[in-house]
Amino acid sequence: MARIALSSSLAPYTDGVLELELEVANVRQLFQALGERYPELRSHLEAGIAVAIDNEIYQDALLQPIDRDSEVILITKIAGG
Amino acid sequence: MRYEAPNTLEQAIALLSGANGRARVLAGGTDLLIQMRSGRTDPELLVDIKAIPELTTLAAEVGGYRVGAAITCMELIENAAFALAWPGIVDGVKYIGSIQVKGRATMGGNLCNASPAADSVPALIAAGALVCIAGPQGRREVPIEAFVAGPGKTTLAGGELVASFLLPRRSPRSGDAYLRFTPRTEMDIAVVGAAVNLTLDNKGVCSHARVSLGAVAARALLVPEAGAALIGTRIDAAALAKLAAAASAACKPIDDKRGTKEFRIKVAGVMARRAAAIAMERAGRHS
Amino acid sequence: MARNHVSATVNGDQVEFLCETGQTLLDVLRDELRLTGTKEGCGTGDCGACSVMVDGRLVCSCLMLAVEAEGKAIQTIEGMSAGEALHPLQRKFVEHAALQCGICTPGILIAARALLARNPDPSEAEVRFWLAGNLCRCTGYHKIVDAVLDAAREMRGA
Amino acid sequence: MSTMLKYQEKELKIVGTRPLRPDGVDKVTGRARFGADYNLPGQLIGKVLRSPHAHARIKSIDTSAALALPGVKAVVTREDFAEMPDEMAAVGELMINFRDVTRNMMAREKVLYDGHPLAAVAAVSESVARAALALIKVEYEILPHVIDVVAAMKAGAPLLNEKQYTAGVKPKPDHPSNVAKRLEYGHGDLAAGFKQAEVIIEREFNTKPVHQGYIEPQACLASYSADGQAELWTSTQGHFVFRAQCAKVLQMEVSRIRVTPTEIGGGFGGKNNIYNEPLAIALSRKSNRPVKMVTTREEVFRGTGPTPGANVKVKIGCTRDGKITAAEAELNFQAGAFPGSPVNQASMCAFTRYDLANVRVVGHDVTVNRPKVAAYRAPGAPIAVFGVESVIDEMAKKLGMDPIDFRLKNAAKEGTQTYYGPKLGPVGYVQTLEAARAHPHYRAPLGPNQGRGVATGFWFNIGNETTCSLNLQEDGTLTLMLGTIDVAGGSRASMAMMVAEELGVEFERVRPIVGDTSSLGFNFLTAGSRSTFASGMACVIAARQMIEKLRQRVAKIREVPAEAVAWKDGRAQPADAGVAQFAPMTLAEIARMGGKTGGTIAGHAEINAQGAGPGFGAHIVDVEVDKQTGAVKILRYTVVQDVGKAIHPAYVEGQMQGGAAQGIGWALNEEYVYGDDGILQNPGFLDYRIPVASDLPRIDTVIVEVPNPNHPYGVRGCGEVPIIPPMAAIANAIENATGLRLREQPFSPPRVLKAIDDAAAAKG
Repeated sequence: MARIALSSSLAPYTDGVLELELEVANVRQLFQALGERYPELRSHLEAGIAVAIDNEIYQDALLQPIDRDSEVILITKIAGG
Repeated sequence: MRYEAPNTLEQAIALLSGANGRARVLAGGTDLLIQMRSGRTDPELLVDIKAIPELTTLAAEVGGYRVGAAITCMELIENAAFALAWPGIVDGVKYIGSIQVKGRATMGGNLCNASPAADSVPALIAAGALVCIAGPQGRREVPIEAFVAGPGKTTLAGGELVASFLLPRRSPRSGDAYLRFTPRTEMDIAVVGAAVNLTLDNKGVCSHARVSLGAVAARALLVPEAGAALIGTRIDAAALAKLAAAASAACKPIDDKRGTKEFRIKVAGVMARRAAAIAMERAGRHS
Repeated sequence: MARNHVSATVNGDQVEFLCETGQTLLDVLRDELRLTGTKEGCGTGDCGACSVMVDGRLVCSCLMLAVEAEGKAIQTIEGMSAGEALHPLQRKFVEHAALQCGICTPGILIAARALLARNPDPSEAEVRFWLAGNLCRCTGYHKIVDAVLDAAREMRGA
Repeated sequence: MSTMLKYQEKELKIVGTRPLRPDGVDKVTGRARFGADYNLPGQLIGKVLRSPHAHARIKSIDTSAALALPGVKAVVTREDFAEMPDEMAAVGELMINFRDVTRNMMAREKVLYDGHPLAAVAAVSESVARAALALIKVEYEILPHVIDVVAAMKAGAPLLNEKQYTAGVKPKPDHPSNVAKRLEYGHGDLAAGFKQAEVIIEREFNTKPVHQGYIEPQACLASYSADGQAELWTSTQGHFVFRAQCAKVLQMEVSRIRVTPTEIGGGFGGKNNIYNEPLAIALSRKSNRPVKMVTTREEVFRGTGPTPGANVKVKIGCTRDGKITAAEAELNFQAGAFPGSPVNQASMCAFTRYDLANVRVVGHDVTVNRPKVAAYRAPGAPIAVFGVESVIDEMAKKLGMDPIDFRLKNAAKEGTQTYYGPKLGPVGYVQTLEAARAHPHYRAPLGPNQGRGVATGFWFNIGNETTCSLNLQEDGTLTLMLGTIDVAGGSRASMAMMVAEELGVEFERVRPIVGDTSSLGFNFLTAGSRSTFASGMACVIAARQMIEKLRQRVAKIREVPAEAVAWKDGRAQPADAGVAQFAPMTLAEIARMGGKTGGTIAGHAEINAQGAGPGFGAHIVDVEVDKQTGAVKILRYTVVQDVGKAIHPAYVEGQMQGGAAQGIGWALNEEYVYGDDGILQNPGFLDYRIPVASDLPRIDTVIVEVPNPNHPYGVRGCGEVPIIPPMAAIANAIENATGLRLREQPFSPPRVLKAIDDAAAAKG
């Protein structure tokens, strides 16, 4: 079960839940599981969220594997100028 | 839109009067072209005066100088004798736009654009210059401080144009200076401009002084009280303080995107005082 | 709309063109004579990207009518190198990385050459005040000034 | 697959040196072609009609007289563009609401800012096009407007979009608001943190909108042919993103538009967005002729996207010995006519330079009657950091601590838990601060009315999608087709340097160019300081793929096992004495035989680069304040920055100097000035004052290199960090010189003089 943490900017879409554990093997499964549990989060997930897996940031990396004991943090995507 | 480049004053005057107000004089063009591009003016005829010899001549006359209205700023700056006689006027000319703009811009154009912040006008006022005008009714001369009517308006009648400036003879121990305040060191429009022209007697006492301010009213101002503050003094700190106060008191500025009223009033005094110090130092060196 | 006939020389070549009275020299250089090295950054004489030489005088070509070029000798960036041999300023600008995007570079090179023609040994302040009419947003001017001073040294054999 | 190539320390021959960039000669001879330098036979000139009002409903647009004018070939208005749903769509690797994009490009119900496009014409000449604009009759119903961000947030402020409810707020508000979104970041217990604090400072700051100020106005040339194919030449920071957005608003298939990027005359984020491009394509489609559209400088100021003006509140608490116990900020950012200010990035990097247990940052994205903001070099960060680094400077002074020591005591390091999500990897903030403290500038003596200021900056840097192709030519030289736009003019050289290093050949044998959208797969914008990191990684992958193919080919030619062939010093040679020996082969020899031994050899990369390493910067600035006029003069400036690895040091220095110069302009004189009528008063380079050469001193640079482990050469993005510290550093220097703390940007002479006079009056 990977430990999932959400940045506080996503709290409004998860009724304030910011930490949970999920049985997921990659980022895509993570988004599906979160989308089912928190429908309001769904529109933000696929294109608007970056994922930090054991402190390495992955943007748009749906197939990136998530290990059993990984620590995963969801953050909003970063763009630049 | 037609373009004509006459090589005599008479032809130019005929062209201007025959266009019933729909013609504009083209000298350097560095203000006129910007106004045409932004649609603020849409002339039917441009009369280019640069081919008229009288307008591009700089000559000593009656001990003073007659400066053609269509001489470019760079030509004036590069004229060593003129810069020695009137360093303050050259200060003002040096502030106009960039080197590139000064390669085309003229004192005649700077004056006729009638911007309250024109950089060459305050020093000409302090110098006591006369504007020599030619038109259908012949020639006339006007003290420069009376030439501009208000922002964008001159006192030229139909068909008239500015032919030259007449500068009086310089008595010994005279010096003039012009300073302006702008946020940037170059490429700016004066938020405040101050010109001082003064003469010292052989004991170092100020015998003659004229002070003019730019960008603090609807047109460049001659400020008699400021000049009076210097006359009869050795231009010490007290005299300079009185000068600064008189300068600030004369301001009738507006708030605009370049500065606030309070700022212009305060800085006018500072610029006038600093310009007076430079003019005095130059007068001391000018035997 | 009657058009004016103008003949002039550009970079040593005789040219003739027709132009509307309102057309600027910059418009004609770029749109009629296809010399696109001179750039428009503002159209109001505030940025210097359109700098050219007219009869040896440094000017903004956006603030001069094309019709005023009659009989004049005009020099643009395209005429600054002689065949393959770059002008020392052009070489030094590349060597010193004195340009990034390059839109302001033609105007600055023309202005810098005009400076060195009248003052072969300028101080840093003299370079900076002479080039104040040429805006650059990428470099912060540091390497531009270094390149001009270095070219000046080479040109006067210092 | 997401890609991350690890850093390996090795002896370098080319990376780190200063070769001459391959595109330099074209730029110094005037041959380089920018947006406005492209022409096609039979082209028309396109011009845009823009709103003269800040806020008005469009009741009618009558273009009949314009269309009837001889020489006018086409006119477009809102009718010519499809309505787009009000939802976020992922297009070109960005989250965008195309309801807003299509309205910003051409107004529909309302005009929302002075300069908002509402029609465009294509005619045989510019003068005819201008005359046609004057014949378009528009009926407006003028509405009250609002521009100041605080005023726009108040209840009862004029609403730009009656259907906009603040997102990110639970429960959903019951009335519409100009606040498009609220967001919040943070961790720890803020109240407890402030209770622990012995010193608390709370301040408010305001900044004005500023523009990127690129010297080349936007320009494009479009040619749509009756078979539904379109070609577009445009000055852009991302031709693939422009293609994706144009295809979306014009409802065309992506592959039917081919975008060729021209040389770009500066962008800084301002050329991430489409403006005239779809209008030019639509006009070309209607007229069946190419259409060229070049914006004027006035249009650039009125119609493109400057930064937000903002209101920033910062509150920090610390112990007597300088340990920060709590930090809080509220960032209220103007978004302009449509939502989308960079308040998100600003919130994420406001405090990220410090290791803080208790943090909260709240951000509001607020629509106002101003052009929709666009990115500007580390978007939003300089504004947030102006507030935070000013309060930190005030705090250090109150404790009597050296400003750099105070920052070192709280500095973020490897393992620091950020308040927006992950822990930081290896970063160089401490090394950067120590390099600044050790610099002679930091201890140089100061004269009267002079002061020194310090401030620091952090930026994430990003990776994103990148593709490139490396082809071996018959004579053994190489062409490198890049997909990322070379905005600052140094990335083509840097890419070629990394390829040359990998292949062991001279730099001059690799010819880099930027390909058009039909030559490569999708590439993201050049933004987020990503190109040298992401495109560099792609080039290294392509080079290593080529080396692999070269080894296989030589093994076949020399009839030895592949394991026997090693690639060293630009040649295939026996791996060591223990393998089958063979005569080495150079690139040229292999290339000559390529055709006969299976075909030419190329290396490719199609990646989504991960592992971008954050950059840190520390700036030192000396100012002199003229107390009689309020003028602030920059005397000396030093930029210290961790760039991971400087591939080409001269171009890295150029980024540091250029970013600092833009920051200085932002601090001292740059601002959008609006009248009470909502009309922009200074749309030009005369009254919008960017620094000129004589305004600035030399800008000295110190490059710190703490390698980014997720890049083969350790590269961190370096383009955006340098613009972040200057505003705060100059405010701190002015305080050091005069004792006056300025919290309203810009620090223009009228503002500084008023502060001096008010302080003197207060002393009585």
